[in-house]
Amino acid sequence: ADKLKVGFIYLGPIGDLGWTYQHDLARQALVKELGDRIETTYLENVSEGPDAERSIEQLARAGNKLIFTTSFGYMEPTLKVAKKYPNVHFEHATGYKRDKNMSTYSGRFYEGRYIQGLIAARMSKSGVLGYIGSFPIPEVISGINSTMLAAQTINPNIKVKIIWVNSWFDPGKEADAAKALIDQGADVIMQHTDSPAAMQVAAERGKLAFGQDSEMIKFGPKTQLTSIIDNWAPYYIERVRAELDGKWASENTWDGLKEKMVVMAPYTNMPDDVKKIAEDTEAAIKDGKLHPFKCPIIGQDGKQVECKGEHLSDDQILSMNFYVKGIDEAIPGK
Amino acid sequence: MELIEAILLSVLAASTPLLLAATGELVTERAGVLNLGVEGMMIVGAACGFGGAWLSGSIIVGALCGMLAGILMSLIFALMALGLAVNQVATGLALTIFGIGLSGLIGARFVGEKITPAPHLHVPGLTDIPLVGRILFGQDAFVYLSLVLIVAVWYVLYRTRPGLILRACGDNHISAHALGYPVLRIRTCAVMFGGACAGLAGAYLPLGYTPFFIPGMTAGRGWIALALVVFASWLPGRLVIGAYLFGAVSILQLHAQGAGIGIPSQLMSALPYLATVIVLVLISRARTGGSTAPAALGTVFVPNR
Amino acid sequence: MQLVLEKRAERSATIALVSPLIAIGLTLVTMSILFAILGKNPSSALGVYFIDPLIDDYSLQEIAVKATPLVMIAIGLSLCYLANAWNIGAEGQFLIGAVAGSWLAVKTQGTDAGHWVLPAMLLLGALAGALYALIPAICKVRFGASEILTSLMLVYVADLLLDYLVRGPWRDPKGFNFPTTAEFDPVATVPVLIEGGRLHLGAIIALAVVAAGAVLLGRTINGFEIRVVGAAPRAARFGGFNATRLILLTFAISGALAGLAGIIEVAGPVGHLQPGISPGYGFTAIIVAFLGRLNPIGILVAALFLALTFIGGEQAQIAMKIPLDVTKVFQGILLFYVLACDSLILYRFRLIAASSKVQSGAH
Amino acid sequence: MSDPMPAALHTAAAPLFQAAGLTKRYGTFLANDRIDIDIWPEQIHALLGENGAGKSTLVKTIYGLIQPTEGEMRWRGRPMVLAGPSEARAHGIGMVFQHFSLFDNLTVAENVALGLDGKESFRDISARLEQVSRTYGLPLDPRREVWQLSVGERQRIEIVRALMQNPGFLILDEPTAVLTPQEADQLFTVLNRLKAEGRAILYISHKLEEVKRLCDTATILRGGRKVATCNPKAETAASLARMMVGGEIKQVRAAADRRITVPRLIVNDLCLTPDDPHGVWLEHIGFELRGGEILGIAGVAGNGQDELFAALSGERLSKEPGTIVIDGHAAGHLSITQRRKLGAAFVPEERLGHATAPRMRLSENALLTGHATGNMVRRGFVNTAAMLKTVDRTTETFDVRKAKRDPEAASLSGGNLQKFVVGREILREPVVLVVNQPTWGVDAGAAAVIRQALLDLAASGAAVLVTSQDLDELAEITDRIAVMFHGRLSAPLKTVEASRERLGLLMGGSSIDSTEAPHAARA
Ligand SMILES: Nc1ncnc2c1ncn2[C@@H]1O[C@H](COP(=O)(O)OP(=O)(O)OP(=O)(O)O)[C@@H](O)[C@H]1O
Ligand SMILES: Nc1ncnc2c1ncn2[C@@H]1O[C@H](COP(=O)(O)OP(=O)(O)OP(=O)(O)O)[C@@H](O)[C@H]1O
Ligand SMILES: [Mg+2]
Ligand SMILES: [Mg+2]
Repeated sequence: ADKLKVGFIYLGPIGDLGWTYQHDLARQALVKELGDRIETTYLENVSEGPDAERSIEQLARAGNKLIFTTSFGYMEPTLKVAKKYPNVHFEHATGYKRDKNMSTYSGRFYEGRYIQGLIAARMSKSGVLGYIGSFPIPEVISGINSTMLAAQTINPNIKVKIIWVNSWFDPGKEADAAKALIDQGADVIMQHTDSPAAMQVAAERGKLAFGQDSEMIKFGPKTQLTSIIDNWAPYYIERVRAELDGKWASENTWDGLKEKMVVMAPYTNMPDDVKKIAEDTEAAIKDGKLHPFKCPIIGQDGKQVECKGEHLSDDQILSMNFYVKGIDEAIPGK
Repeated sequence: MELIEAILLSVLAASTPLLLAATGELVTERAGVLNLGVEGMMIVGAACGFGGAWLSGSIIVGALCGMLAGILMSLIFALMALGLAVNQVATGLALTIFGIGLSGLIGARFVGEKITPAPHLHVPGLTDIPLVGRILFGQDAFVYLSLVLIVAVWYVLYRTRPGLILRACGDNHISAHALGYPVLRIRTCAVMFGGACAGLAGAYLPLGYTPFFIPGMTAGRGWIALALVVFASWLPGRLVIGAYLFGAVSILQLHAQGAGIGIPSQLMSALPYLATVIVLVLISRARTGGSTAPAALGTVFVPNR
Repeated sequence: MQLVLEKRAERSATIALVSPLIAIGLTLVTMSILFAILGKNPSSALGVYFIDPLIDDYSLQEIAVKATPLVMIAIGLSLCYLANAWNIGAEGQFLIGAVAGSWLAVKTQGTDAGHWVLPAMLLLGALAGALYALIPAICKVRFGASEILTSLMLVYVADLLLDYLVRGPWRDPKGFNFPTTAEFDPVATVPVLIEGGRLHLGAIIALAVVAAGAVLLGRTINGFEIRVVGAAPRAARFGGFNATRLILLTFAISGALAGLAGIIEVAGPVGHLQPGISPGYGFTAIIVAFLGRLNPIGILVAALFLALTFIGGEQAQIAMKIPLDVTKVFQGILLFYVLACDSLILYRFRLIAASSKVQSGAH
Repeated sequence: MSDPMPAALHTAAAPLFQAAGLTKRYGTFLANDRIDIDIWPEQIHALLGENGAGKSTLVKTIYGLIQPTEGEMRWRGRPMVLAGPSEARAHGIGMVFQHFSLFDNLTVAENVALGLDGKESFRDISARLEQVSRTYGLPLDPRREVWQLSVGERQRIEIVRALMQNPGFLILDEPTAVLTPQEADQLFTVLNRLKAEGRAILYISHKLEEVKRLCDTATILRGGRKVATCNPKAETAASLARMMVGGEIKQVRAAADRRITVPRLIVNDLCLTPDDPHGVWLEHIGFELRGGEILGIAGVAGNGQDELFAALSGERLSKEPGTIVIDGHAAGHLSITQRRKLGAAFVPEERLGHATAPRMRLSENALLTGHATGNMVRRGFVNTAAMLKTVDRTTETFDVRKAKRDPEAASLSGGNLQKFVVGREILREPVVLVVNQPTWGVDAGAAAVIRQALLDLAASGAAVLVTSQDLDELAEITDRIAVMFHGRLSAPLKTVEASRERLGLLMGGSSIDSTEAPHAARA
């Protein structure tokens, strides 16, 4: 029988060592697992503008039956193409619009950030954390909040300094930002940008840091505490299997540590007691015993954030646009 | 105090690739050639520089590979713009497109690899002097090289005969030709020097700044280098000031954010560019007695034999 | 023996016709070698690049969609370049046009505003592009600041402004705080020409711009003015043409066209304002302008041709797994060849005997 | 092979330099055709010929700057092949170029250093520069940048630079074109001294009287060929000219009864600061020019003629409308287009790049000045047919020779392009024509056509202002002559009363004070 064709649309070059790199690793894992039954194709460096719709449609026209579009900006184009090709199934990462033949999927990265916050607060001597932000979108903001909520359980006076570099990807600037944060007293660097530049700087300065998207221990063997790894492979394999078995259905997947879509790299460069806390927390989150955004949550303005259940709802997390108490700065553009 | 020292250290490093590339372009433009392909030469220099260092395990080999790559790229430009008298603006832009693609092809196999970055100088005693020690005696070789290079360029341009001839070619190629100077050959050398500097500047990024290669890692620094040359009115001394000023603005905006100054980060990120425009206007305005640009800059020369 | 260039007494009309063909021929040969090195079958690779997109309605439409903004921007740029005004910042003018037009779309969203919205948006986009382009032009004529650099710097500024707006004030309230405006209302959207396709009204506007450009340059005194100011500034002053005014004018026109292209792109194929609305159109258009030899019809052909390499490049990625970087290298090489061959319109090659060393001793 | 020259004319035993069958071909065009020439030490050898005869080509070949297609050069009897000027300099050949080969933004000393090949230090060069310029009486300030200097001073740099090489053989290509008669005399003193020192000199000039005075031998080129070698002292200017042109030169006929009518062009106390630092200040210029009259402006180049042209044409505007009055309308503030609409027409000095756009067609160049009036432009659209018709009429009326109907301006020869440029304006039937150097670089035949056209235009009632460095030309066609010096204009003299000596003194700057301003103010 003909092989199932599976297509991917990538935002960056596959060599960005970050977001796109991680998606492509998953694609390779997919080929390894199901290579005899499927054939994969990808288009890289597809900008989120007017070209996206064409690129997606090109994949559909080339006979791909399942297409993964791996950036938020592809949401509208994916939706448009999905309407035109009802027999093709689409999977859009990090978005919120779905259709009969279009699923969405994303990772609960904030869970990993919570663990990082605990580690950071324990490991920081200065009590100042450095955070490199890409763009102030909800995913990044919820990451910052989650980190701070965790850190405050260890050290109520912990401070975080945030620098926005307005880019997912500019190694030079990320390195400069890391230097600036360290120079301003931060001794643990965390980042929500894609390159290992910050890790590298922290290593050079003898500070500690967390990796992002992928395992970056190579760039800081004595520096990396852990890394939040975007682990798309299990999901991709599962979805392709479902497609092969004719069981694909439109879904909204938002998986975290439990489902292994978010994976913590080994806990390194820390004392055993800290490692234990991290592992215990990871287990607790996996078991559902701990939710990073457990109510009550106090906002930056000192008011309690509206909360219907035990913890903030998924929608609230997905559209988060406030800082929790303890962060001094304002969200850019707010 | 320590913070000031730290900021100065970051500024030194951030300015170095700009200064290196701009030095090369200054010489190129002084000879009367406008090569807008700096970004393309830099990115290929970055890919080849990293590749060389990774394969050989030596930073020096890497730097040489970067320079060589820059020179080869600049020779394409020389062939087109000098040999075939093609419009220099168009050729430079084409070189950038070509370079971005080529660096991706070359760099593909080095992605995800890592090298040991260029070591920083450490002179016991001197480097430990508070405040100035690390600034003066604690940098990597590229930083010193960039400064030595610009001083050397100043010396050659203004104190030696080859420098005089080079400036003469940039001022009036017809006269230079009439006196028997091989204008095209001299310009080719200047373009190659520009290529070597751009290649070295590109190589500095993966060798000294962030010791890994990623496609597109020059992120527009070649364009900034071009702007700096005009900013400096083609004078080496001002070029140093310009490069460090630009480096300082880009680093200070990060510090300002870290310190929690509540200005939109986009405005902060735009500051270096806005500053460049404003300073360009101020400098152009303050200039008396016409432009200081090399009179033959960007014009085609076909010798008559 | 040595090969040197020699100026022709007059530009060669024959070479002007055949040089693009020679250039394409040379590109094909070079690319065949490159494909062979990469282990791909050259003839099928070239087929995917050049032939496949042309024998399929869908791809043809997509070529037109891709070429539309390129044509509009490049026509404007060609006017600048002909007049010796170096606008490198069309990308920024494109973005500002998109922002300004979108402002109206955002403000009227959900109201029962009528069909005036789209025309008003296009007008705003063009106006904003023109004003933004006038900044470097004014810096040039008032202070003598190099327009190449100021216009380029303003690209980054426009990019960040757009970013600020879609992440801040103009963010879609129902969009989970993602950096995008809501989808524009139908009255604020550029209509498509063929149901189900992506070809939109912008393509017609682009054709109109080409026609207007051709008439302007070929038939009107203003077009002559632009050409003569660029070709011989001193003669132009003698002719009574004012170069300063013309720098402002051509910058404004090219800014307006770039801005118009920007808002059409946003209100057409994209449908909302978001970061990354331009995959470098403003820069690619510079290449298009030169490939088209700064001639409107030439620009139309060049834009379609370059669009073909983009579409073909994508199909080559899909069908033959040829990396995107190869497409870029390919575009660079093509450009080199076209520019080099065009040089033969003005110059000819001559083989000269290399002069031997001095035979007599010094006196 | 060597010239049949009377042995008595030279004292040395053998020629210093010889060229045999020297040929330079550009495409199919022969710029130099089998030229033989012998240069002897202690002699000043003139090279004469019309514009385009191939003089500069020949000396550039001798200087190694261009490679001969065929032929041989000998130096002290031995074959010499030059790969470039520095090799020529190494032999002791020095050159002063027709068009300056200077660098505007470099200092005098740097310019001189660039012309020397040795390993001399910059300080030594500066010192020697001062010494040489003192020895020969050619004062220069080594530290000034060239753009700040006058044309005369620039010529001095060229000469001093050549002298500093201590050449055995010095070539000067039209060195006196930009000098006042007094400056020229000083140069002749230097040249005679060099000759006495035993050096050979090859001297190119269009000024035949000067050649007769200075030179020992003359070689005459016509159409790239050598037509004669003679002793200029034994010839008359007319006989030399005949050899150059190859026949009698047609005499220009003035119309019998030109009627002087109303004032057409009035200039009142015109003062103008130049907008570039290299320019000349115009100071209190005033004159009145009537219909039917031709006024000549004499003067050495660079004394404000270009600035005056720019002010008259409207390329530079003056703030006072009344400073320039065209056909009764105050026009000082009007643009060149508006002045053309008042009936004025202009012909600048520089044919390529100023009067025409070189790479544009003749029809487009017709539009360049024709768009203001006439039927070439209607509602913003250009009328190609009307443009072509202008080209055809100009071609016919002024005998413009070209390869096809509508070629690019740059492809025309200088004389033919000049005929087109002048014809294009005359066909617009102007009431005022301002023309700068109408026959500069134009051969005698074309020059006659142009001068005749100017006379005929005046006869038809127009006022004509002619600026020229060529006193003979002014004597031939003008009614009155004024002299321009350092941005000031002398009171006009009646041409019939203006002696060469008087004009020469004025050109050198003596006694320019009274201008016509008070008289013009009355008008
Ligand atoms: N003026 C000249 N005329 C002819 N040949 C020359 C001249 N100058 C140099 N050459 C020879 O031309 C060859 C190529 O020189 P090259 O290409 O560097 O010259 P170029 O820079 O084009 O010359 P120029 O600027 O002097 O015209 C060399 O062998 C050189 O000896
Ligand atoms: N590079 C070239 N290509 C083609 N023709 C040329 C070239 N250089 C010179 N010529 C032609 O050769 C002829 C001789 O020119 P040359 O400059 O030697 O004249 P000349 O006698 O010095 O004239 P003038 O008195 O104007 O200085 C002219 O017709 C000129 O147009
Ligand atoms: Mg040479
Ligand atoms: Mg000459």
